[in-house]
Amino acid sequence: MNLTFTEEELGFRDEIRHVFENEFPDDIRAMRDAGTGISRDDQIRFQKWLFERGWSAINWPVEYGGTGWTAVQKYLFMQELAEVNAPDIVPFGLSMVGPVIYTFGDDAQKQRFLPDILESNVWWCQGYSEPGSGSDLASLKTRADLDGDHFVVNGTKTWTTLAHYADWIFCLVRTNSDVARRQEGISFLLIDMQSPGVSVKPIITIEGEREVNEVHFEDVRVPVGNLVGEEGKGWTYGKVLLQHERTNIAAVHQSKYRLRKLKEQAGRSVRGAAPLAEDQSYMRRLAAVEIELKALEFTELRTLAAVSAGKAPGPESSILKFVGTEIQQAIDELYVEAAGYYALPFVPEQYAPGFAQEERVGEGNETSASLRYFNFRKASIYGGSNEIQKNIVSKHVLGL
Amino acid sequence: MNLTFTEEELGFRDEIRHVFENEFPDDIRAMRDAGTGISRDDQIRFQKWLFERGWSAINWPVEYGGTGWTAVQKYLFMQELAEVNAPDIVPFGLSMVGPVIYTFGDDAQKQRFLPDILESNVWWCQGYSEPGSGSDLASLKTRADLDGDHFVVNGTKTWTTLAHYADWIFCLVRTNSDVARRQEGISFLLIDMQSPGVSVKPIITIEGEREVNEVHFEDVRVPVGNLVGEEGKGWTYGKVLLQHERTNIAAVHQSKYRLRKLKEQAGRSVRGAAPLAEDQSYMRRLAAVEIELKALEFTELRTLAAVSAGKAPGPESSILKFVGTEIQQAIDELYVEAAGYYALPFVPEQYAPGFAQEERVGEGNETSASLRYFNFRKASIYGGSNEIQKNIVSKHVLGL
Amino acid sequence: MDFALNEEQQMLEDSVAKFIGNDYDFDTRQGYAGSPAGYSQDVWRQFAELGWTAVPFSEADGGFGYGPVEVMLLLRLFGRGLVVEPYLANIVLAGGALRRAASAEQKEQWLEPLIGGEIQAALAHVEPQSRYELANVASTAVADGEHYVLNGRKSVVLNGGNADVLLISARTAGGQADTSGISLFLVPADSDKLNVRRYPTVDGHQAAELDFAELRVPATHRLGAAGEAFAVLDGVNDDATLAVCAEAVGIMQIMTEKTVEYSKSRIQFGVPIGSFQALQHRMVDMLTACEQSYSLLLWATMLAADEHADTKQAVSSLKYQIGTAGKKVGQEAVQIHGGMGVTWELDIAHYFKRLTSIGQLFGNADFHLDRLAV
Amino acid sequence: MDFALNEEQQMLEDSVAKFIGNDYDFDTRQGYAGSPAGYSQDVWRQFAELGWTAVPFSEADGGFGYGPVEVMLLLRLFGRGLVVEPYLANIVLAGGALRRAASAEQKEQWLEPLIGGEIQAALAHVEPQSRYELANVASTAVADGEHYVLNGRKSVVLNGGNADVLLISARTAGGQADTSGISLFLVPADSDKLNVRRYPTVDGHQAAELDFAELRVPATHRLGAAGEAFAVLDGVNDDATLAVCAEAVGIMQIMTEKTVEYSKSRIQFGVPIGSFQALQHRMVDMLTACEQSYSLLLWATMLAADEHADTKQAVSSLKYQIGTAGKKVGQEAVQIHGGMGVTWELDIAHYFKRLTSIGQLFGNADFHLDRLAV
Repeated sequence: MNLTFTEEELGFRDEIRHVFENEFPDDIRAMRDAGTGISRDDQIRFQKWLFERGWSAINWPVEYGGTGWTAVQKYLFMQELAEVNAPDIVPFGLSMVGPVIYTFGDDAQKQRFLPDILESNVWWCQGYSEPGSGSDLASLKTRADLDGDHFVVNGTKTWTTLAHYADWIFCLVRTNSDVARRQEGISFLLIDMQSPGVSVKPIITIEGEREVNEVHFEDVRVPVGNLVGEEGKGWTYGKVLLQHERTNIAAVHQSKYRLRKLKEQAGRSVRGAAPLAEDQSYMRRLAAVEIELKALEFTELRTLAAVSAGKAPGPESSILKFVGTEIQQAIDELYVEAAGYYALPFVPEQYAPGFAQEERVGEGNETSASLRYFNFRKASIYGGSNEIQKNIVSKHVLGL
Repeated sequence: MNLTFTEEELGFRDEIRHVFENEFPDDIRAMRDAGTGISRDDQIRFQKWLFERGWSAINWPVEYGGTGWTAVQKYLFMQELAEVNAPDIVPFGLSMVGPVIYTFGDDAQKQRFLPDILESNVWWCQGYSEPGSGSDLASLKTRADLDGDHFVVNGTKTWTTLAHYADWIFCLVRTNSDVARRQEGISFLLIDMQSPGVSVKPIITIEGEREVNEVHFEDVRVPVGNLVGEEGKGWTYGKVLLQHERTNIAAVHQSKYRLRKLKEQAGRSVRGAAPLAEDQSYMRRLAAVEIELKALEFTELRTLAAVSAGKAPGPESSILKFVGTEIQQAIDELYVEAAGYYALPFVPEQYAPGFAQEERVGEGNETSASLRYFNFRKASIYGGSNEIQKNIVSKHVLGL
Repeated sequence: MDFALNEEQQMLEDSVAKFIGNDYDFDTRQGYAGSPAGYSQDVWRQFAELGWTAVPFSEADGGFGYGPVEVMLLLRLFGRGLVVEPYLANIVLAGGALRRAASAEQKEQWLEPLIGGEIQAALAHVEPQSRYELANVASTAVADGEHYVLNGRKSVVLNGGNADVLLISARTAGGQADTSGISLFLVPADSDKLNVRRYPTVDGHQAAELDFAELRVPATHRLGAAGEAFAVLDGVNDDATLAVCAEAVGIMQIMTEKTVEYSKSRIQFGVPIGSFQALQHRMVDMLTACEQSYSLLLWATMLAADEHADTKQAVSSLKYQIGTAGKKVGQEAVQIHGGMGVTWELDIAHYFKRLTSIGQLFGNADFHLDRLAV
Repeated sequence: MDFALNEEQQMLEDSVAKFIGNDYDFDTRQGYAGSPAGYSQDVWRQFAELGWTAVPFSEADGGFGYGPVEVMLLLRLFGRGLVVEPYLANIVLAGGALRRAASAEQKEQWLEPLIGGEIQAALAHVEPQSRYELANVASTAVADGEHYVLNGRKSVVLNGGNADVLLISARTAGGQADTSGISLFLVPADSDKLNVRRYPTVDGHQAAELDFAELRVPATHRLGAAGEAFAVLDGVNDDATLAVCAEAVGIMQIMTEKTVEYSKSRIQFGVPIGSFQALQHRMVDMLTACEQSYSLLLWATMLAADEHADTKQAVSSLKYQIGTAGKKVGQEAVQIHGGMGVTWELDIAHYFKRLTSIGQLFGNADFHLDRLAV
């Protein structure tokens, strides 16, 4: 039992770090540090930059373009990725549909889809939630009826993140309504967003941005060849996705980065006033979050160690998601408290490239704190709300 | 809308205060301030002292010996009572069985029982909970079978507070098992603890004291004349009790007294060290509890105002119990934190009268802090656990 | 000890409730917030006609001689209605300063039209470095003959972009954190050398950044005695804190009501989510937070009405409660609404944002608890 | 980066688990706690025979040369077993001081028999006024020829009533709060002028108050250099904090397990109370608190084993977590057990009391968070 990394691991980290420090696109980091949103093109450029180094799908099997890294290597890579304040990797292709295709897809599907996912040539989005079925996913109503060599899809998906950027969508659809359990009769279908009958309607979220959408399907004809795996097995495949989200599900490295930046900010004095770092009450709050985060880091490391030791992930893995989001939201609150009166100005436009500096409101990015805080309330809601996560732990870990 | 008391109310308070300051038994206050437990005899002496002044049953109707005071007068009386650190009035006779008898009892019962309750000549205890039925009271199993002009009682009651002091016990017993709803077939029966077949077994609680008991009934013969009201209506009568516990259910005045004493204690310096009052973190914690308590005080005042205006108590009344106990427990924690290392010594004997001062451990009563903290964990459990309280508010206030 | 409203108070509350209920639904509010001014001038004139803008002013000043209780009644309902019209900025902040410090002439020139709804005003006091320290003023005013020359910056001036006149605090003496030496000046918005950068706030209201260099103000535009403005600002700050807390209580109450209603209608797993005990207990906690907050609001408001010595302690207690309980109620309301709770389309998100702003105004929870922890 | 135990560590853990499982059920423990000494001398001898008393000592000192990791393995399981034998007082506190400061002769005279289980010892450092300030020592020791003369009081000396020898800290120089000028002395329990007031503690352990006036101690009984004892006490205090946190994690884990089991068997309203979602989510929070606390325990212990520069920060982080999460888990376990949870008869109450004691030992949560909030 020890904390030290091996020589090899340290060498590996140094190589990665060297590349990030010397080759990572300066303009992308600058946009991130300035709080500027990342455009579709810049996001793709970032992911292609990773691909060119073989780092776009670190968890994939080597034969499909993965790395074959150990759990510790993946941990160190994610750490270095966070240290350059890199954008999140859009998960829908690389972390979600990719693994489903190489696990359950046929060779044709693998050859057709995997390379473009790996290279970020094709932007994917996820069609799971529906207006009537949020936490209760199995109640989904979108139908896919077989008609010759096509499925005809009708229904509505919602909360579809960046659907307005997407080329393709993977959906859970009902191919059979005459089933005993609602989880049966659901299939996993790949749909070209360009297909006639697909329409995308924006949903503006609390902070005023278009991030999610409603996607409508009206008599959309989808070749049967786009069905992944067996008809009616979609529910099982959908759940397998979750396995592939383990690494970084808790966003530990990003949270560590944000806390460190916050401490630096709190240490700076504004126009002769005492720095926030001299406010004991605030620093106690910050320290308490830092402790919780350190605990989460080791809870995640214990999980990774268990997994790489071939054991099934223990109970600790189940709590990574809800503790991780609680900590991210606690950090958001700390940024809002630090902003004080500057939590009020609503000036998102000033974080766009080329905004006139003299027109900027507030020190640094402090006016972005409340927007992030508002937007990230979603983190405890989507991807299985924290209530659902606790139900899962209660049932499958505590046996209640 | 104003905070000021009328001249009459202030005059009333001053009279009460004058009596407490000049006539309240010094030795009883001294025992309370020293943290000494109050003996059965002293408890009775205290309650008789109240009776002699017409103050033993302030909520009773005047015809039975009550005061006819307004809500504000009762509030001011409870405040002055707390200001002399008076013992709690044992509720089983004066607050519980008394009101049931004058509301549902026959004249014979009123004449037989009420005067001795009012004068504290007879000590009552409460027979509700059973080993199998805690929160789920209606599942009680103690049977009372009619046999001529007697009921024959068999069963076990538990958590019976001070049953080993009691002369009489009032019980909810099942007189009819053949009922549609479990709440039916339950009767309200008065039982002389001296009756053959009644046995009392101590339950030692977490802090090491005998406060509660198990009471066993084996073929105990109880005259039918001891049945209060109608056979099978006991559940209704039992619930009526709760109405009579409104005043002081939240123990606001005692909590205010304890917080003030704690602040005085925190202000004192021990052997040249900085007083605890200079510890900002501790004082923040104390201030937060004080705010919650001030809020509760006004929540209770709003309830009293609504009641005395003839309105049914609003939602605010339902939360008095669980917020009140949470605050009492928070104050207990503050005392334990203040004691520091002196939360450890287990020396209850030193709070008994006549204990040798030179043998005492710790400053003042600090070694009693953890004992009170342990004992008072019961406050959120008994009398309808705080979970049950929240179920009630959810159902009857929120309509969920 | 009386919690009942008198007849006038009851009439006032009824009329505000009627307005919110009949003329101010959420879509209407969103329309006003999205308009160029960020509020409805018609509605503001209506407030004046109804006399609501006259509530906290003495009859000598052309008001009704009402006080903190009546302002609380208004603001709690403005919270429920999520009203964006700048009552706080005009009446409580700017009006409160004029009421306390202005001369008869100044009142005639500025307070009368303000009460009449003819002009807009704003109090410009907070600065980038001052955070919640009321006495921390770096802006300076130097006497120069019949004028003062002002230099400095002001932060997040509520209603600053709409104001016809700005009440600017600046230091005529003393060090940056001294309570003495602060003065207040009336500055028309169109003054030369005054730069106003207006912007909307996250809660649908309006604010602005001010900066001014070598701004010349006639000495006759000074409000009250030179260097004595702190007491004025301190009193106004307490009034404003009470006002936003009343608004917050109204918001907390309606968010709790709407969350309970939603939980009865939202079906998941074949049952309303309101049937899940974990959510039931959390909604009970929301209700409890509302009741406790409302109790503190009544306590603090009645103390303020009596000008009681404990008023400051009560105001800090209340603001701490609103900062903590308000955050909790807001976050729970959003969480229990699920995805819908984070959409622009639903009012819940906008109540949540307003609560968040109020949490940062006039001292956050930590600031006020520190003031009490002595 | 490796969380696995090596072979020796695994054997150690297995043997302790075996002892707790087979020879130390709750009734047995209650018997030992209620006995005159407050623990079992036989069990203590057994600990010595099994080598557990030798764990943290170097081979040169007659130990196994193990460290913080092995002590953690022992103490976490002692927590599960609610062990009352004075391992903390003898081995971690007194033994830790001897290990660091004693001369070869002193080790031969005191440490060897301590490791051998032949004598009992106690560290007497805390004083009535010192609270958690390690350097606050008012007791004095004045050199007088070949002796020191000690005057002062010591508070809540763990195992003080059973100790054959007491390690008493006293000030030979400096002011009451100075880190320099503190010295440690070996004082046999039967010394003249040493008054020992023994008592049980609320958690079933034993402690004592000491006072001494004109107590004469041979200079040869001084531990280490005069005035240099603070570093020794500081190191011992960190070890002891880690040890009680390991014990607390064991207690939190078993309380959570027992609560979950109880909720499956306790029937109310015709169903197990574990079927109520509000309780389910609270038990998930208990599990989470255990997992997070265990993670910090591993982090801090491994840093200490490496004598890493961040060890102090980690120890304070861990003690804060145990102070807060431990209180939460303990209170929830009692609450969910209902009336049974507050009875002397059930082990839950005694786990709760031990967790409460640990919360107050070596600095409470506030104290340690303040150390980190800089």
